[in-house]
Amino acid sequence: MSFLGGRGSTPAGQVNPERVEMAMQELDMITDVFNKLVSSCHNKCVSPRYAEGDLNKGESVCIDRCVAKFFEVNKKVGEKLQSMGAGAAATGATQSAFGTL
Amino acid sequence: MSFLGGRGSTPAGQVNPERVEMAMQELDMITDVFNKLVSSCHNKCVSPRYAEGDLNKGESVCIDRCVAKFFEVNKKVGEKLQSMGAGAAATGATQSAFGTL
Amino acid sequence: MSFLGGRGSTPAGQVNPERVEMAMQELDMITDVFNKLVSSCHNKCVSPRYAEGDLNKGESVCIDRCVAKFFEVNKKVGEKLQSMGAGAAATGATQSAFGTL
Amino acid sequence: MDFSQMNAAEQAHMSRVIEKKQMQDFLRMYSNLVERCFNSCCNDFTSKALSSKEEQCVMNCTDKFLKHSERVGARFAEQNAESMGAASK
Amino acid sequence: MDFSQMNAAEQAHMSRVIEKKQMQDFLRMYSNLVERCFNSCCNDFTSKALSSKEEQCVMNCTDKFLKHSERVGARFAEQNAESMGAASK
Amino acid sequence: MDFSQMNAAEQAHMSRVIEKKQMQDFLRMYSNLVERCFNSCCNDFTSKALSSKEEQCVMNCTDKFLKHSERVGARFAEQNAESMGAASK
Repeated sequence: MSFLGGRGSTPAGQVNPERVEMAMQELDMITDVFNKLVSSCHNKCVSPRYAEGDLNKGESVCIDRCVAKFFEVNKKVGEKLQSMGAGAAATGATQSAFGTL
Repeated sequence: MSFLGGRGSTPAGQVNPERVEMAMQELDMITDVFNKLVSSCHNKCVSPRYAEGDLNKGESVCIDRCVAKFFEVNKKVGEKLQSMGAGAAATGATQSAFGTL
Repeated sequence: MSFLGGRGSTPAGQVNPERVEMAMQELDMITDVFNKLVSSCHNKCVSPRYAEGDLNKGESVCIDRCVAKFFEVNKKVGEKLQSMGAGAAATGATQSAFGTL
Repeated sequence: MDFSQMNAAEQAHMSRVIEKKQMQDFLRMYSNLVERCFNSCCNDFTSKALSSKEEQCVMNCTDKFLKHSERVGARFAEQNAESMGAASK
Repeated sequence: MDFSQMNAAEQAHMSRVIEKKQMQDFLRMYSNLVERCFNSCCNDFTSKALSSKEEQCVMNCTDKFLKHSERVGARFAEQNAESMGAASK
Repeated sequence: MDFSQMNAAEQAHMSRVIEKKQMQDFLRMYSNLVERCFNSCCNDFTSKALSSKEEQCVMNCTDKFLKHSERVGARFAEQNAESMGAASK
């Protein structure tokens, strides 16, 4: 999932703001993906009746498979986006509203 | 959609942080609206069966009309809000939690 | 809802960035909760047919009870989280992705 | 929220920050409202123009949402005041 | 959006900011796409491997969503241009 | 995530930033949990008090969500480790 690389190095003792910002962007992205994963697998695997507080066997197995499948989908979508050189379609708003800059 | 105006000018060569921030706010808002538009029209027009990767004729026509209608709704809601001098109701949390400041 | 306390004081005339940031975090959280409250009670109490622009009696009563119940749920969940010393489970992404730091 | 521990400079700073935040909250509420009313009221895409029935629905939806928001805000403030009263006992 | 009132330094600053924002928007779109296609295409959790049917669905979903996004973007730009034309009259 | 390219000052800075982010993530998770459990458990508004049945549902919902989150976090970490192993080959 790490496709944001670093660029060059900085003298020890100083903070390179660009590098820190990149790490922050990656951190935000991982958090975003994790939250979507939690929510999606909860919807797929956990019954909303809440008769008990523990995950039962069926739910637990479902969650494990759900996470694995989500990662596979993440990979397939990433490959597809790369093969299409996408980004263009995605950033439509910014592009269409700021095309003149 | 542009109702955030500028204020005055700055000597060339310097960045007016207030002006840049306003442009950023407008940019964030446009992105937010665009994302909601994409999502709403996808839900209204695109079948989630995904039997093929292309938009069919019916979906394409639906999308065009959907975008036009969304803009009309955006305009109507904006006019209504202005006529009501709204903002009060909207920022309820901030107002009620920080009424003392 | 205020469980983010202050820390010490600052000489008058200066801004303590840490304290301001904490206040901002609390403000963001209150806004987030308020927005979820508005949305949840709208879904529970307001009919999406929109035959008229006023809240009818039934909707108004429902909203009042809905807000009260939401606060009770907020309190129960908060107590439960504290009793479990939670936070661990919650910040799963950050923990698992950055466990090495 | 209790700003009494803040000094004057901090309170002034918070006022500016809150003002900016209210603008952002308003814009966010606006786009949420458009999304909500569009989704509830527009289901016919045989035409690109808003029908008079759809337009009426959007007006009522906006009206009702603002009244709802205001009512929730009032109850929210009361509950918040109660919680703080309870907490300071 | 009108940047003509900005000076050169401000325009340069905005360019950098917009570039960064486009990266963020792209990442956000990516995770939304994964979520959407996963939710639409994966409903069988008797196995942890993606079936060929699910995989095909995910590919089509991605493809179609990008085409949808592009079409919406084109219409959005047209409508924006129209609104601005109307506003400056 | 690989911080080994960072110098000591940068790593210290990241630690502080991550700590702050964990607080924000926790607060966000808290409000999501309230919303989710409220929506699943509360459907009767003939009274403003939480019934004992609703309260039990909220407790179980919270409990289960945290266990779910923890389990997903564990699998997520394994998958992440695998992806990184694969990437560095």
